[in-house]
Amino acid sequence: MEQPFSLTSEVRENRLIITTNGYVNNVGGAAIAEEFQRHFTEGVRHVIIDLALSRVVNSVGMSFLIEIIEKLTDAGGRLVFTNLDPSVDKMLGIMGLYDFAGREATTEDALRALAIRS
Amino acid sequence: MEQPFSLTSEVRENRLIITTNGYVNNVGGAAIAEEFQRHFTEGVRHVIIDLALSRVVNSVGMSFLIEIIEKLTDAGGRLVFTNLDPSVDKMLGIMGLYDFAGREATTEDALRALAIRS
Amino acid sequence: MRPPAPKANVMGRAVDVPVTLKIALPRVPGIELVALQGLEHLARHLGIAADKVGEARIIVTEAIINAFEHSGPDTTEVRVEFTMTADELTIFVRDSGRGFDPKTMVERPSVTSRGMPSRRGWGMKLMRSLSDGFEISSGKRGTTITITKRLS
Amino acid sequence: MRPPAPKANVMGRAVDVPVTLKIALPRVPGIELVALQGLEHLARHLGIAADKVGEARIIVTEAIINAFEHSGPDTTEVRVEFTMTADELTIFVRDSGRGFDPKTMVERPSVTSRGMPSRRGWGMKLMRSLSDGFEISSGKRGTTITITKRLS
Ligand SMILES: Nc1ncnc2c1ncn2[C@@H]1O[C@H](COP(=O)(O)OP(=O)(O)O)[C@@H](O)[C@H]1O
Ligand SMILES: Nc1ncnc2c1ncn2[C@@H]1O[C@H](COP(=O)(O)OP(=O)(O)O)[C@@H](O)[C@H]1O
Repeated sequence: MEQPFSLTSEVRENRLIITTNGYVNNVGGAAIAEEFQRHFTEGVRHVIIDLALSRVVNSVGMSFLIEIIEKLTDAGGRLVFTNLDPSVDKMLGIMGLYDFAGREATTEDALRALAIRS
Repeated sequence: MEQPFSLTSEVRENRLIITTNGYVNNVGGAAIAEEFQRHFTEGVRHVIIDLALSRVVNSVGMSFLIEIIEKLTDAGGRLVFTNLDPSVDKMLGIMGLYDFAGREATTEDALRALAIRS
Repeated sequence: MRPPAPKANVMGRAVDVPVTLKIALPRVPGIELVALQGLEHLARHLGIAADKVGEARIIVTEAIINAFEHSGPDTTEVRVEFTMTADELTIFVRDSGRGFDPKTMVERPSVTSRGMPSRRGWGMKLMRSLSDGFEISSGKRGTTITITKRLS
Repeated sequence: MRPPAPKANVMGRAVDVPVTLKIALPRVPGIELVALQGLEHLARHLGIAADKVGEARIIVTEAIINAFEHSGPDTTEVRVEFTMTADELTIFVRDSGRGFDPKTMVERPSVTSRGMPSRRGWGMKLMRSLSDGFEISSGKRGTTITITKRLS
């Protein structure tokens, strides 16, 4: 079963990498948004969210990620999802998120994809 | 949640070490008994069962382990349990198994405890 | 609904006999994960493909969180029922809350005026998109949704 | 059964309001794991100590496997109910099988003639040893066991 939600984060090459573990529901989504906001305020504009250990997400949790996408888009930045479970990938597709956010197989791929951006 | 049952085994210093993963029910117990029997037939008399990844066991699964203890006791051998979840430890205690089988914190401890035996 | 011909067995299990799991969930954060665990256990037993299980997981999650979120604070229990064969899954999710009129429910736009995806209003759309049958019955005595999904 | 005084809250959760989870389990190998998952979810919500949860896990497992194993092959469903507060857990496990007479049930010797532990016959002993209240009601229409366990 999914674990109680937790996350770790790291800034590499001025990209914020958030790695989640467990269910991305309202609680998980809010925790991601808070971590994002802290770095966004400090000027980070490109964000990678690694969902490898979050096999279950819900639409309330995703609403927080959409808010992040809005803020990044307004600021000329970008969000890239990595290591998606196929069902989560499908969900984000139905929600139309890939018109505004990227997805890559791995975090290394995401860093490469974001390398051309300032 | 407990995984579907699986096990790995290794013979070190003529001791059979069985490491389980998942629920030790009738299926898990039978798999352990079969692995044991194969090595017992070949002459192994001291067995370590590492239950670190089996947090849930039931009394039907344990009946197979009691059978192993019977065979080893008759043959002058010994079974030692290692890495027990506290609840499993409690269960084996209630069933009186520690009068006939050992328990050690780790597999290394168990190998040391069995070292004096032939 | 199920085809009349007897099905091949998966590893000796009779995959054409439906199995049913019923759960009455209390209002406890994240309790839908327990229902998902039940779903996955049945699916593993019947040898269901991972992609189908993943899609069913989304449906079940959205249905349960809607029932707790929208039925009203007095709802202390949501009932969930899975009936599964190797071919088909039926999901019931029932609350005894305030109900709503699915016909007049304004399906919120799935994009905002700025062209971005809406933040909320995705549950129904996700459940519909990922299922093969979707029915809502709702009234003063609560809401029941019935979803079918082909698994083979 | 519960003490009348309101209890302290654990991280803002009202731990004195009982939460109830009900599950009707189909005859599927290992299905008791789903019930255990529910038990652990409630326990985490209420902040129950790990040793108590571990003991409850054994009780619940033994009760469910007995219901499927001994009630007869016609039993397709076993009903399980947990009611939990921070102080106490009540477990019901019910089958509608053949029943038995707990009074005349020969409690098998827990050691064999050779002094070794018996292979089988441990379920009742384990449930009794690890609980604070244990009642069986059994008859032609099935068996219900009701177990209470203090958690604090
Ligand atoms: N079980 C329910 N009880 C009452 N109203 C519901 C229920 N499920 C859905 N609804 C109504 O349908 C609307 C759309 O639901 P949904 O598509 O899941 O989006 P969201 O949950 O983000 O609002 C809800 O806002 C609510 O008004
Ligand atoms: N739900 C039940 N329905 C019918 N008989 C039962 C039930 N639970 C227990 N029994 C009877 O009680 C006996 C003792 O059970 P238990 O102590 O768990 O040992 P075991 O399951 O190894 O026989 C069983 O063998 C059975 O005869």
